[in-house]
Amino acid sequence: MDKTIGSPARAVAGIGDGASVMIGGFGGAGSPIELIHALIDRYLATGHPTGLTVINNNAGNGHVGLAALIEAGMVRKLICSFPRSADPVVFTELYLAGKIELELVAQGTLAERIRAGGAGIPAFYTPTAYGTELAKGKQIAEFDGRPYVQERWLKADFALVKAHRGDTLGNLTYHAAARNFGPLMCMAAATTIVQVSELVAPGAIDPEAVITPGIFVQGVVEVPEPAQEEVLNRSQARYPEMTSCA
Amino acid sequence: MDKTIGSPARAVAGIGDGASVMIGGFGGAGSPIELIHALIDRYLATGHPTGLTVINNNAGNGHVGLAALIEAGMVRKLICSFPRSADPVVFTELYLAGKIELELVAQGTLAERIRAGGAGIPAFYTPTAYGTELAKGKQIAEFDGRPYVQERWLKADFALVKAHRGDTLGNLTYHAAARNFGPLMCMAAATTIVQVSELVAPGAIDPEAVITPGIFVQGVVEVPEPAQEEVLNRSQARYPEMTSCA
Amino acid sequence: MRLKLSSTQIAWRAAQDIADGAYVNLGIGIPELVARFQPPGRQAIFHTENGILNFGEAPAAGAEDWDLINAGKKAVTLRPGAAFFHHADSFAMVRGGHLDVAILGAYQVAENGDLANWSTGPKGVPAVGGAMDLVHGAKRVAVITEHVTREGAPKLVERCTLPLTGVECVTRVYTSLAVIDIEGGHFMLREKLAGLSFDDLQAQTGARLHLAGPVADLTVPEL
Amino acid sequence: MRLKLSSTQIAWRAAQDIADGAYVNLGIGIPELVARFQPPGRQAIFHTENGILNFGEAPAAGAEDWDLINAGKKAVTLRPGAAFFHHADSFAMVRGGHLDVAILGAYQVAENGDLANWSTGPKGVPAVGGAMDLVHGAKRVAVITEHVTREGAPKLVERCTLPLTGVECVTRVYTSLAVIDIEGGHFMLREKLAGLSFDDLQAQTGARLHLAGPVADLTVPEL
Repeated sequence: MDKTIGSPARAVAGIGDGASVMIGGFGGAGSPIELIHALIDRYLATGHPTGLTVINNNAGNGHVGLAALIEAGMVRKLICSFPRSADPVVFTELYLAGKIELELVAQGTLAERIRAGGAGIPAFYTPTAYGTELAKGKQIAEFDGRPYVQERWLKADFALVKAHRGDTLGNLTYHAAARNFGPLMCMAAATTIVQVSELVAPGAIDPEAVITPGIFVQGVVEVPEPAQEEVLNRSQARYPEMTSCA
Repeated sequence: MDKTIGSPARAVAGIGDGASVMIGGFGGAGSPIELIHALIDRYLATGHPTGLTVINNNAGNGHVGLAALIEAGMVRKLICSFPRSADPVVFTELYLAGKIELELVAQGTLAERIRAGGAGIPAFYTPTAYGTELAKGKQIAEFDGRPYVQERWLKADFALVKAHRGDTLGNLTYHAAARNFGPLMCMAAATTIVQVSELVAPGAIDPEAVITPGIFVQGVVEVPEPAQEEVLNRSQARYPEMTSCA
Repeated sequence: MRLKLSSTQIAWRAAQDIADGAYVNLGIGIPELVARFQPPGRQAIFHTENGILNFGEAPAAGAEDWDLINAGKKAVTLRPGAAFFHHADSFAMVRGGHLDVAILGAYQVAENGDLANWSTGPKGVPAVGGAMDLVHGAKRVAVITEHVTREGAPKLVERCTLPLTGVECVTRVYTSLAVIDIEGGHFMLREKLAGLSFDDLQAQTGARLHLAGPVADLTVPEL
Repeated sequence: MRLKLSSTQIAWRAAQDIADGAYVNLGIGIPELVARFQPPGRQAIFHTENGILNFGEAPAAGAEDWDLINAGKKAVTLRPGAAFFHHADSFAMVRGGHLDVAILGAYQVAENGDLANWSTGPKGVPAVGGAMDLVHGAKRVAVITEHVTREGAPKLVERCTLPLTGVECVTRVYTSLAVIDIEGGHFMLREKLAGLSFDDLQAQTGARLHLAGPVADLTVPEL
């Protein structure tokens, strides 16, 4: 069995209108730029997919990657913890115009909800957000004399994740703090597509060093020397010029 | 800051009567034999600690390690998923005589309860054990049309864990399937004591390869060439002869 | 015309239904034999709940690493592309629905898919291990079992009388006499030994066997 | 006699309370400055919620690895003994009670320990990040803040009027004028600038300041 996919374009070909899509990354670290741009390419060529629900920690920065996806008008709803950035103009304008929906989730709760989705835990309790606006409408329960908020799992149809090395079975390692939400999103999506800087044969990754075991991954596409969102933004890149490797 | 402790005897010196103690290992893989034997040494010398609640996947095997701890009469209650082994005579006799209490927990639920204890999640829902004897008295809730059992976190006063390499800050790696419950128990105990085969300086473990970050570890003791429970049992070792390295 | 299949032959039959690349957890004991009989050209990836994906056969005697064991505490080896992980991640794979197949043994299976395989009653020391987790989450939960107990009592029943492992979780049963699916609260007979009449099989089964189309012969090689 | 401390000086004062070997999370902005002022002989271990323990100072300009950043998206370096982990493990450290200290900024702090620091109201784009998690779990949650707003309104109040980040979570407040503990629903004054009278300080504080023993002078170096 070989989970390799030949190009970012083919890797994202199955994402349909209205799909929920987890996108890895915290700020620019771990953002799968080439997969996102391949998705925009497809939308510009075919009009699909649209009406996406995107789960990411942020709301994009500048005019590449997630920001470009939002700018293209493909995103109906964003689930995130921190929709601010150095250059948040794309999301901010759409949000203030009421053209994009926002579900704000505390960062740790977002991470735990995604893990719960991947681990078959439909709900859990957390102290986070108790007594705040973000707990409104949620069930409160007391354990050992302290109040907690019930939170539900979060799953998605797809996950788009950037890893460092991957083998053809989908075993992954990450680079530094680009790991962030990647291993969790791989667990929580029905179809997880990962771009790796280096694709290797099974056995090339030490079993002790595997961060995401291949069982959580459905497709792997090699993108050597991938773009880095922060670097792109510092050079003021914009999506159409910054072509994907599709 | 240096978390190194000079000997297993000193490492377990703070464990008092009635303490709850998580002990790593799945069968013989990952069982911290030297820490356990140091604890028995202390009990035989001082009469303490006694009345322990032990959390482990199993109930010991033969007459070394956890089985010897039970045989010494130090354990009041065992929380585990599978109290059977090739040679379960120690636990079996005490249990059938009503001299040790057993809380039986499904293995995945045991793991998740320990993780929850470490992660500040007081309760979660799982499909495991729904409709079975092990769900008796537990709250049932329905999510998306399916019934789930509410399970509570599990914490302990101490964790005794065997790792492979450790640095003086408590960062750990494990060996093969000896990893099992170790990383979870490190998270869930107020005081986590780890025996490592090799103690190294900070920086000697690749930050990408750390399995347990040092924040979860309070004490590290080097035990070069540690005993392996399965190997001991195959040579029919018994605790008093199999001396600890204290 | 054989009287019944051996455990090894039941395991062989179960192995024929496992797709190439499937993620599979095999219960301790007879289900473990399934790994030996993967059809040519297919390679499943085996999961053991104590923290390994893609483990392989037992090592040569004397070459064991007793930290490299499966859930049955037997020494194993690794295949290329293996991974280690801790117990919570391992059971995230189980309960999160990431396994394609889990194959377990059984004391009793009921026509609604209930499974009893962990306790024969209040005597002795109870032990559950990972069975209650494994019956939830795997996309397909199958059972390998003798069709009747040593005393001749049916193991496929209307309602389990022994303590349950899981509720409505089993979807296919491979027995020493037949292959039976569980659908809509019924035992659906798919295959039976050629020399065995439907009535004979029904007589050894504790709940009604249903038919939906022709019943194939259950054929396995000598093993 | 200074009128008030600079942000850098408040950060210096907060740094004096951090023990050697403490695990510390510093909020984005002013709290980040605390890392610069660890007293000689002490070395805290800094946690950033995006998945690093034991990170160090910023790299030289041009030497940044933009995958090696802190929660404020600033490039950092690693110290010996650093570790990477994913977001769920990172917040397990936070909510599981493993951090010794979290230091955050504030819009308002109430005398019962309530904190408001994430939203100034319904206008604009709301963003919460990890603040709501950080106020739970750390053994000590401290705040660094100006004593009053730019307009002169108290930031230490009886009850927060802005949307809450957390309930009864703050235990110590370092302001531009004073160091105040929160105990039993009261602001307990511990230190104040030497040139400032108690009455002057009380006049700039939106809830009653309590005394328990002598009040020390809040002294900091020129920075």
